[in-house]
Amino acid sequence: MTIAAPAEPALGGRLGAIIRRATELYEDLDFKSVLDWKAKDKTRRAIGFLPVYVPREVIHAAGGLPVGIMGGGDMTEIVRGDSYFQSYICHLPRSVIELAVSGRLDAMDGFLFPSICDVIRNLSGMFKLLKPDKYVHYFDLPQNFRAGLGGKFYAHEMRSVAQAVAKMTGSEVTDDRLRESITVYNANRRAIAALLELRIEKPWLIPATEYYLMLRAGYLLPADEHTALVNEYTLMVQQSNRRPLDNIRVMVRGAFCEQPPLALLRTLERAGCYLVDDDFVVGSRFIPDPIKAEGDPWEALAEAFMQRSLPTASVYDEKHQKGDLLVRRVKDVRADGVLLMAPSFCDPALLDQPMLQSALEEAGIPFTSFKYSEDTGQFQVIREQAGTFADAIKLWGTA
Amino acid sequence: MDCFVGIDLGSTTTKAVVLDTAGQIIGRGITNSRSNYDVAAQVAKQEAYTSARFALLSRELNARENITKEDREMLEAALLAAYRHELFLGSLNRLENHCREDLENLRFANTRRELSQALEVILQGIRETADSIFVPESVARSDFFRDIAGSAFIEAASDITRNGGPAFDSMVGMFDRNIIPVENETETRGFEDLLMAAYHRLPKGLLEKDAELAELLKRIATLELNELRTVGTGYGRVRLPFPRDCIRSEILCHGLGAHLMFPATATVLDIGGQDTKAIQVDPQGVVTSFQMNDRCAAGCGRYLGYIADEMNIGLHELGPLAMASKRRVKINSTCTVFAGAEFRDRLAAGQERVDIVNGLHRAIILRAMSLLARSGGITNEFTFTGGVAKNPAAVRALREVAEENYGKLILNIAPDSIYTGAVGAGTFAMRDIVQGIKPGQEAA
Amino acid sequence: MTTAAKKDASQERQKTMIAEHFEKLGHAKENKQKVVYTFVPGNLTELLANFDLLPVLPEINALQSGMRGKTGDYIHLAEKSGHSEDVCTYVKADIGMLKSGNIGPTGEKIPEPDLLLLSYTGCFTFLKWFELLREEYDCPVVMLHVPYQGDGNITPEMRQYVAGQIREVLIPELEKLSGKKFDEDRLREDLKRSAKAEDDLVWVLESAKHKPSPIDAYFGGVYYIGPIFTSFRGTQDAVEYYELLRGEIEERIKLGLGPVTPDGVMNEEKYRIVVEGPPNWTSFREFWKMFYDEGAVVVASSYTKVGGLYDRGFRHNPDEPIETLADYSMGCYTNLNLPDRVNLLENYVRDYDADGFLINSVKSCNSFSAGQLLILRELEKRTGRAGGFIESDLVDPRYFSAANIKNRLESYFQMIEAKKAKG
Amino acid sequence: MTLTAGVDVGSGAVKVAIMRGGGGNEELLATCLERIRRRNVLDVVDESFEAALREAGVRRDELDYIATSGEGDLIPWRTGHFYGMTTHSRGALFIAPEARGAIDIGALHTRAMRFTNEGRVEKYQMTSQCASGSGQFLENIARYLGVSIEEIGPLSLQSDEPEKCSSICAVLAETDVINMVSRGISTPNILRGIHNSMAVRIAGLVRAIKSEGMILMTGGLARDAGLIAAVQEKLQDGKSPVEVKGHELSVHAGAIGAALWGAFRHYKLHPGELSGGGT
Ligand SMILES: Nc1ncnc2c1ncn2[C@@H]1O[C@H](COP(=O)(O)OP(=O)(O)O)[C@@H](O)[C@H]1O
Ligand SMILES: Nc1ncnc2c1ncn2[C@@H]1O[C@H](COP(=O)(O)OP(=O)(O)O)[C@@H](O)[C@H]1O
Ligand code: SF4
Ligand code: SF4
Ligand code: SF4
Repeated sequence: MTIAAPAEPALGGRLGAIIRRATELYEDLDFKSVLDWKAKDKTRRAIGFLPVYVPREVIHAAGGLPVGIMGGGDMTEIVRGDSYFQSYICHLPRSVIELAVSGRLDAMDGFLFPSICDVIRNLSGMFKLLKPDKYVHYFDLPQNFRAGLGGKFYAHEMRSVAQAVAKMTGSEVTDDRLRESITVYNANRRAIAALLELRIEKPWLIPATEYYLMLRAGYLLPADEHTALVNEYTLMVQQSNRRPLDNIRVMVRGAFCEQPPLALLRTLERAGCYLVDDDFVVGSRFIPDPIKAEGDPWEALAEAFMQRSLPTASVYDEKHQKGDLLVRRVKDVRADGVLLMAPSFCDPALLDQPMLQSALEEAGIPFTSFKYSEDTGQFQVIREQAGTFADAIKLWGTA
Repeated sequence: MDCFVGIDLGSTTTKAVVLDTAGQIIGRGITNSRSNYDVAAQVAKQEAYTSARFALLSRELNARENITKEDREMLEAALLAAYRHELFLGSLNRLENHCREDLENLRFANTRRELSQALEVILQGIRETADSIFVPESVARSDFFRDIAGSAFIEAASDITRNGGPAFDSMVGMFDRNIIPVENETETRGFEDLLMAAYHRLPKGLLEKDAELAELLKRIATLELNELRTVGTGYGRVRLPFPRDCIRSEILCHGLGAHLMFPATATVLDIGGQDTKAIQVDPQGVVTSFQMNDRCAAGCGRYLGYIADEMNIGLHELGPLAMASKRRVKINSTCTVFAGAEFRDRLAAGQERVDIVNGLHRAIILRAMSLLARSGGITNEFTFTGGVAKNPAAVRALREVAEENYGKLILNIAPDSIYTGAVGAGTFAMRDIVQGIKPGQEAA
Repeated sequence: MTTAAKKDASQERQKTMIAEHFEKLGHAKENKQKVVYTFVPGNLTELLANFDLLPVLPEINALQSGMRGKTGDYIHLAEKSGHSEDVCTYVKADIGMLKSGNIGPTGEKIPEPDLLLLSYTGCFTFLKWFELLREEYDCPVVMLHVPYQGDGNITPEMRQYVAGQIREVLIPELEKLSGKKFDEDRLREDLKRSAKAEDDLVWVLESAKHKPSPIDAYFGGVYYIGPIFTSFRGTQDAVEYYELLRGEIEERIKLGLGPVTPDGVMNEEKYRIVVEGPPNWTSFREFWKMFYDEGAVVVASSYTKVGGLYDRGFRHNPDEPIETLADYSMGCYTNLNLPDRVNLLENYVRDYDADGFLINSVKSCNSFSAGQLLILRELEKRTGRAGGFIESDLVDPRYFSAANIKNRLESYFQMIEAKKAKG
Repeated sequence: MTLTAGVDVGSGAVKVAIMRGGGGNEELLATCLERIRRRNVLDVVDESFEAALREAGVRRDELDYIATSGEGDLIPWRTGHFYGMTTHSRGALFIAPEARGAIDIGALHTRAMRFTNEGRVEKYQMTSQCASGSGQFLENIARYLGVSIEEIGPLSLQSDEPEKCSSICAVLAETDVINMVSRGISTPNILRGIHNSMAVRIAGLVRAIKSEGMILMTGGLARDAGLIAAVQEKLQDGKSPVEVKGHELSVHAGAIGAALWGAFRHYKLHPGELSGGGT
């Protein structure tokens, strides 16, 4: 009964303006904001990247704008995309192809496909065939985490991207420039961390949709602009008169790639759940803490990825700790339970689930799981499921 | 006169056409498919013959000079309405009989009196509805007895319950049970009887316009139509009571039918009740590739049927309603069964009826687009067939989406588009005879 | 249909080899032999042999379970224990098999692993697969990250990275596990034998250029690739098997014979096709029959290259023992990017003078399937020959709809006919 | 002594239950079921609510808590809302105290849940975006066969040779059924065939939640003895030690559960009343 949610009353004032701005960015699948940014200077180049993570610092240092391509959400009509993918493949790549063949990705001068799964990997090859005149690169992240092996390989991958982007923009990536970029993104990390911190403390101040929109804005705006936006938002919501509801606190896992539609987030909240932590747009805070801005910046980025990034299903869990990390995180954010939600047909997320489930079971943490896709339109089942989950915790308590 | 018949036994409706020896359509008949395919085929064929005879009648009337064009048209329309009225009342009588028989059942011992009184009131209501529907100037909500009688039935029953009568369910259940046998019987009166009965329904004033009308009608009614061959196709084709060589695959028939109607056709989209087909044909009308939905009936014509049911309006009214919308709501799920629920949800969310309905039409077209894309895209000229092609809002959405994605196109829609498969089948029948292909040589 | 009764000598030989291997596995624990689980694409058989470790390939177990009709139940078991309907059925078949006692194809129990060697070529699901097995077995996992040929080549950095992992991570781990020192000379010897067998395999696969083709390079092909793709590479057994096989095929060419099918030698070669994608195992015979009944021979396939693209020139090179292992693991078909897959298939269509190409898209495997519709379109465009598309699954019997596939195949063959008629 | 009402608004019907008491000592005063059949839902809710009050001999203003369930959160005069699986579990436990699981098959959805002896939901599973094998589906089939829904169960039980029904889609299955009819398959065999194919999916849900012991069928289809028999059989096949039962009151489980949780919340919000009320 999804949409039965009456549209939230439009907010006035500065807060309303910020949310409207973020919403516009989110809904702009023609990437007009990127075109506007490029129009200001002929040398500007935009590099689109797919989920989950690329070191945006490197693109930034070369004077490029890293732009997250997160699929078409529930706003794209799939006309030709279905002719590229069989019915048993997740939804994200078909909307990305739809955007590509309809010219809506023309704002991008290049594309990076991080190693996350076979679908995105093969999508990189499809782009090579469909966009022969654009820079298309499969960005291989290491699964070996020794500095001398994976670290070296990764540094080389990053350098190759830096060179390619520099060739387009004409500005070389020097170590100094890269360190500067790291600093810029560290400020962004702090802004997002502060927002997340506030959300954990007072989730009623930050509806899931707004939090989500803030993160997504970071995939379109230049980093410092985004940092300012987030900081202002964080300030404004604290001054709002939003009051807590009798909701439970839940954590979401599994939604790191294909993104849920906004209406789904709204449905979860309406069903009585505050989302106090999630892995939506997780690449935007994949390395939560600031990265070292001194010394060899390439090594610093590599070290951060290999040792301090958030766990996802597409990175090898060398230390066999994903269960422990999950349980610890639940405790840290004081979640009453976990929603394991995964995109339909997503091998990494769905194959991860049994392992996460047994960790939660062992720790006595309630959880429930369901599948979605970016264009899910029927939320009745999800609402019932999340609602029942919330009821159980509300009626019987856990803490 | 000699003729050929093509029958398309669809999952929702059964269509029949009568072709003359030149391959021109002279009659069309449609009925809803049902559990008994033989009956469905028979009814459709009967209707097609009826319409053929009406066409002949019209031809003859046209040739007359003793009557003005205006009067002639009025006469024709009134006669047709009266004929349909007769058919309807025939079915209604049968429905009544079945209901009464049903009420004899022991389990109604306690409620029989109440229900039987209610039935009286309901039938009266339906008769009145019929009186208002079967006049020349009225636009029928549906062609089918089930639909017309059903919605009048439900309306009357819910009034009765509201006024303290028997439970709504018990009455509707009676309809559900007894409509089936009614649909599986055919009218017992022949064309001539029906036509004459219709004749006697006409107002005196109208009859006086043409003194020899009765005689003309007799002649038309008894004219011999010599059926040389019938070919069947469609979903239910394997169950058709025909020899194997008189059956062709529905894909071939749709391709050929579309090609005959529009010889420059390259891509055909057919949206029927439970299936959607995307077909590519070459300049000779031969199918080169196709895609069909399987396993899931989401986004087919039945979906619109459920929505119309949900809104308690006729299928015919759905398209025009959507056309009134300037905005549309984006709808992603097109599961037929959920359609009603989704509709209610969105209404509850405060979205406008017309906008939702508009969105639903768009959703159907988008689903069809994936099939089209998989079959090889859309190439000019593009022909849209099947029952849904009758729906103006679906056509509008199709035109928009197709042009947005494949550029400017010629979009063909024939008034006869629902008969495309039947025309293809009829043409195969004609070719078999005319080109001397002996039965069995060209299997389906 | 005369030669049906007698099995070819090579086939008998292969059967014996497999039986012996499982026999060894069956007694591994009592013989104190250590067992390593690893995957087919990019496998390091010669390296494992260097430490006298016994390899187990879970994919092979899954496919053999599929052929024996066991996977329906296995998959059911896995789904019951929380696995999604949507994911790779090889994984689920393996997990189900584990939960049902891990009985191998010869009826012997497959020993538990002493090490999971996660050599990671061309598929992300491998990663999850061994993470899942790690939950079940208390044993170490070693990851060999094999970078993908995203840009269509193997760069020196990629080579260094993989060779570095073999030297600095794998070899020490394997030494620790086996208690044996790495013996480079022995490795060179084994690699020499690998290369020898590879020569013969290539000759066999390329024999399909003859008309009529003496082999079926897909259905028959999966038997021919068996030894070299699995635990036998580098052994004398493998060398001899391929000599034997080559001899038999030379004989068939001389006699102008077509491929051997389960129903005997195929008589008339009506259609020559190239196939992309793995076959279905649960109805393997039935599937094959749909081809040979219509006179269709597969002259080249990509599936027979998942364990190495030898026909494009790669040979294990004893002079660079570690680097050659690295190159091998990066060079398998599954590690090629999409444009290179298209190129390869296009060349196959031309080199083998095929009438068309067919894609068997399997629901399980994103690694193969994602992008296949574009491959189809590109190939149609480039070659102008008839393209076909069918859908099934590797080992999930629920997704093999015989009527549907047969229907599509028949119309596909008719399409070839029509294209041929047009000239 | 508290008086509470539960209103379960489904997609096919509205169910109302009026209850007295709480804290383990509850009494069901009245139930009412009204099918929606294209009418305005809120009208149907009003109608059935009034009818239930009349039957219970209770005035609206005497109620301490009006709890809704299902799609009932649209009702403006509710006190609180509980979700379907919460209420069906509680209702099932009330109806059959030995039950530890419930299968609820409504007009559009099917769900299975497992709960404790206090009615606390432990695990649950629902079918997703597809309405195959739901009540609506069976209703359509019945319509095609010309039998009333009440007759489905008894007819299905008479089957001697169930027909295999392959279609998973509720709409396409209608066509399958037409085919079966014209092939001369008897109505009981068609119905049992459909029951069997539904039962496979239902059994899948039950296995997924690992329910054991006695399971109560709730929702509208719990009246369908043929379906119950089919599910029972399928679960036996799977060697799960379960027993499936239906009950007179099953269709009201959601409403009853809602009323009970309403009482529970009422005492939580107004502690002391329970002892003061004197049972
Ligand atoms: N007059 C009409 N206006 C709008 N839609 C119509 C009309 N007549 C039929 N339809 C649509 O066509 C569908 C039936 O199409 P049809 O081609 O007869 O199906 P089939 O061939 O599967 O029996 C119906 O479900 C309905 O949605
Ligand atoms: N005696 C019966 N036998 C079989 N099905 C029945 C019977 N009575 C009601 N039903 C079915 O139950 C469904 C309604 O169940 P219900 O639990 O009220 O659903 P919902 O909560 O979704 O409205 C209807 O679809 C109807 O087909
Ligand atoms: S949703 Fe999952 S399978 Fe699909 S592209 Fe993303 S990670 Fe890959
Ligand atoms: S996804 Fe494909 S390559 Fe990967 S394990 Fe499964 S079947 Fe093998
Ligand atoms: S019930 Fe709905 S979603 Fe399911 S198969 Fe049928 S139309 Fe499709």
